[in-house]
Amino acid sequence: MYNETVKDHFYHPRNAGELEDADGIGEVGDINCGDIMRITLRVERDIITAIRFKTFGCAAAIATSSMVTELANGKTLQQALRISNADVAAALGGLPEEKLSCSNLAADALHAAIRDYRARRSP
Amino acid sequence: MKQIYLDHNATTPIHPEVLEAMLPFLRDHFGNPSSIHWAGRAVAGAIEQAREQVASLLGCRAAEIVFTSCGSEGDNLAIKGTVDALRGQGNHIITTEVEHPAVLETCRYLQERGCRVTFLPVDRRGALDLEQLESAITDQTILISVMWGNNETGNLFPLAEIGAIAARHKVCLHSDAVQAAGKLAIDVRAAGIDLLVLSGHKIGAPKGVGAVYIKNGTRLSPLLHGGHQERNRRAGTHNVASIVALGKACELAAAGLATYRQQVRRLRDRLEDGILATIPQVHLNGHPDRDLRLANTLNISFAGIEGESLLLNLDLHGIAASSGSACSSGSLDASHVLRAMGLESSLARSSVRFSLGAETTEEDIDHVLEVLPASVQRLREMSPVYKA
Amino acid sequence: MKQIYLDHNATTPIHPEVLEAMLPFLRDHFGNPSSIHWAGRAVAGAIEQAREQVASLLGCRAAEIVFTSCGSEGDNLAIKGTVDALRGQGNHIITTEVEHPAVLETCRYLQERGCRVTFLPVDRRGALDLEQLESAITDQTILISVMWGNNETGNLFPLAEIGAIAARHKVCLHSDAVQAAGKLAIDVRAAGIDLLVLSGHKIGAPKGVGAVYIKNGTRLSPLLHGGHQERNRRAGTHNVASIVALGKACELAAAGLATYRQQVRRLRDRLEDGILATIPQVHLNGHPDRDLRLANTLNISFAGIEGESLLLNLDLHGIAASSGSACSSGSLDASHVLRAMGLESSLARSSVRFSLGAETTEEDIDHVLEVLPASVQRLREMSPVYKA
Ligand SMILES: Cc1ncc(COP(=O)(O)O)c(C=O)c1O
Ligand SMILES: Cc1ncc(COP(=O)(O)O)c(C=O)c1O
Ligand code: FES
Ligand code: FES
Repeated sequence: MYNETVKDHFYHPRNAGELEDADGIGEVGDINCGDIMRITLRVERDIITAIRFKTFGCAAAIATSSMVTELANGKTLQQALRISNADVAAALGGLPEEKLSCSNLAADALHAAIRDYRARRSP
Repeated sequence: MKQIYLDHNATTPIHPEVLEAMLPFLRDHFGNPSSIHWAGRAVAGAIEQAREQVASLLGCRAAEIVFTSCGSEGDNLAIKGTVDALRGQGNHIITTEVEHPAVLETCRYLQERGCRVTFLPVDRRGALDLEQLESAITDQTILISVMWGNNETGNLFPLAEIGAIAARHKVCLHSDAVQAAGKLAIDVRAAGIDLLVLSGHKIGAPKGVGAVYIKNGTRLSPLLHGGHQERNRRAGTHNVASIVALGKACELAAAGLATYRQQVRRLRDRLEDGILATIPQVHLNGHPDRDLRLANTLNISFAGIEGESLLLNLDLHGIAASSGSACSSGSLDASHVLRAMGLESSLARSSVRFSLGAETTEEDIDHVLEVLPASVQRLREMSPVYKA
Repeated sequence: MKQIYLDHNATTPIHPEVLEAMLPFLRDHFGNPSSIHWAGRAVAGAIEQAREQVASLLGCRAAEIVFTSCGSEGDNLAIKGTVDALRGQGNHIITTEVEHPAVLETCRYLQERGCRVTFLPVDRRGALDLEQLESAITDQTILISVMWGNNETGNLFPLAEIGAIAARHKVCLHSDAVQAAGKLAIDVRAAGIDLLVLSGHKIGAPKGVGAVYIKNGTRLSPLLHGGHQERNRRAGTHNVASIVALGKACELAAAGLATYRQQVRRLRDRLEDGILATIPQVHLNGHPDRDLRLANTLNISFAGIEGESLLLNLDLHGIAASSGSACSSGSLDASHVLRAMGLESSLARSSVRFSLGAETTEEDIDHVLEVLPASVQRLREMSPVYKA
């Protein structure tokens, strides 16, 4: 049901974990009704220099988490904000129809982390 | 890599003797048992022999067995057939919140069409309150439908006690025994059951065949109208080879019941004990009294990780298990069974079911116990909610 | 003694290539296609391939195919499913007096439950009056159900013309194509059909599997409620091996259609001509224009003798044929199809159906032509009603 790219990102997730003293933290989802994803990132001169994810969810959710961190790493915040959920699914070579909703968290969590970073910087 | 199949509640491999019994009916004896010529005669007897074999597993008479195409058809037939036949008499059904979708969705459909349905709750262990069941009965009640063994947790329901209640109130009693038949001793007569459903592919017969016990005298409308097959209770040309296979599987199950139970019970307990001893923060789903569960089933939640992701991790190691019932994978909701048992949604979504079979070995179990802790650990490290 | 099987409309032997295609799914690939692990994945693709194969026989898209357990289930699903889904819209069904029991009995059941059903008559040839059909349509009409090829006489109905009528009045059109599919070219789209039913065991697949074409957008309630299989249109664990077999049989039928038709047509005509030339007082049942009958079917009445006794006489010579449809043997009534065609009851009860298959040979036919006259003669000599 999952293609090789999805499986690769699930079995060998990139950037899994959590950054100590992150510059931005984004958490989306609700454990009671669905999946949870937390993204932590470090930013230097508007560029994402380090990024980690933690995800409670199915294989599709973990693979999309992994992929979104790859897509965002090294990008400017402006570029990262333009990454959509659809971009993540596309970068994975597509997801099964019934799993498309699982990918919805990934970009949302990334954007939430960037917003958190900006909020901290402009008190 | 060695493949370890621990998803027997989803489906089982065909037993070699069953395959051997059915092959001649795929290769040579192709006749339609309704035909009177040589080709029909060569198969008509085989159908009746299979009927005897199924009947003898259940403790009923052959004439009380109707062949169907699967467990789902059996459940639909039993429930819709009763509602249709007794429509002058009442329109209330009592069932439970933890039934298989074949029962639940059928009841929901009938509800939309004007039936009143009581879905009985269960407690945290998954057990029913029989007093509550009895007090739900009204003079409009025409059917009680309670499964024998739950496909997800393995929980067993006290059908004999429920049978006594149904008899006291003269209400028809249906039991979905798809998971129980062939795994424990069933005596439909002693239990006071009117309608009982089983499915071949859970007990070593192929997919696409099942049977319904219809107690002599039970009023039931057919679900499939048409030809005179099955004494007008189920139209459609007989699936001869698969019916022969189902008969053989029932015969084998009856003969091997004691050994099977002892064997899977020992291995299931080994797996259960092993997981509880080596992995922290796990939660057993189902009745804590192991005698009140199917001997082959273990359902367990691993806090902090989602069931499917653990499944795929196990799959990488050749281990096939399941999260929730096979029927609802592809759906994103937490298991309705575990939710009905009051399990928090996150734990419900962290559940994995291991269901053993006759061919499961001690090495299989030990291999799972070796692989599982690391898989759980790996996923917990990625989890935003797991706290060690 | 050589066995000659001329009862292919009752059921067919499994094609060797079909058996070969399905065996791996009985032996090794036993998984439940709903499972996400290796065992499930090994079979899920096979189901979808079979769906393509069936779709390509019918000229539709794979997503429009739903697998069932037999032709009877398909007919029940199509008719009851339409009546349930469109219950707010009307309650009138139009069908014919010569349908298979799977359609007729379903309509009669619905009639008892409040539907209005028009059973269109046929003429002595078995043909419908399409003007009568069109004028039977009212604003309450929700379904027209006309079979493609009649199982007893082989008569073909002009589905494309009926499709045009149905489209003109925006009424859903169902066709029982159990006897037609795989025997002649079917293009559901060109014919304007919404629901079409076929059954595996009539075309070299095993018994107990079938398919329904459900045109995209057609409103239809499920007959079997339960799991999410077949995109919620038919619950029940997939009968994997038989579905694979059905797909293969459809593929073979599509590829061999022209050869098959030519071959059985030539032999059927040889049989028909031979009987008419050598046996007096016989009556052809069905359309005199042979192009308007299934190429493999011959139904003929032998004045003065009862069909079953002739059948058993032929059986003695290894020849398997049938009187009326296999479904109603065991019942003592004359064929409802022949009665609807206005055949006198005695002639209706004197009918025998020969239905040929791809493996029928010229020697088979010649053997029948050798044996038949004497058998008929012998029985006529015992007959109190036969006058030479
Ligand atoms: C025209 C027709 N419709 C329906 C059926 C029923 O098919 P099945 O026997 O697969 O249920 C048959 C065969 O018996 C048939 O000939
Ligand atoms: C308890 C229970 N009931 C009914 C069914 C349905 O059986 P089948 O898949 O043969 O339709 C199943 C299996 O999926 C089951 O576990
Ligand atoms: S993240 Fe929950 S099902 Fe995919
Ligand atoms: S005499 Fe026996 S069926 Fe007619």
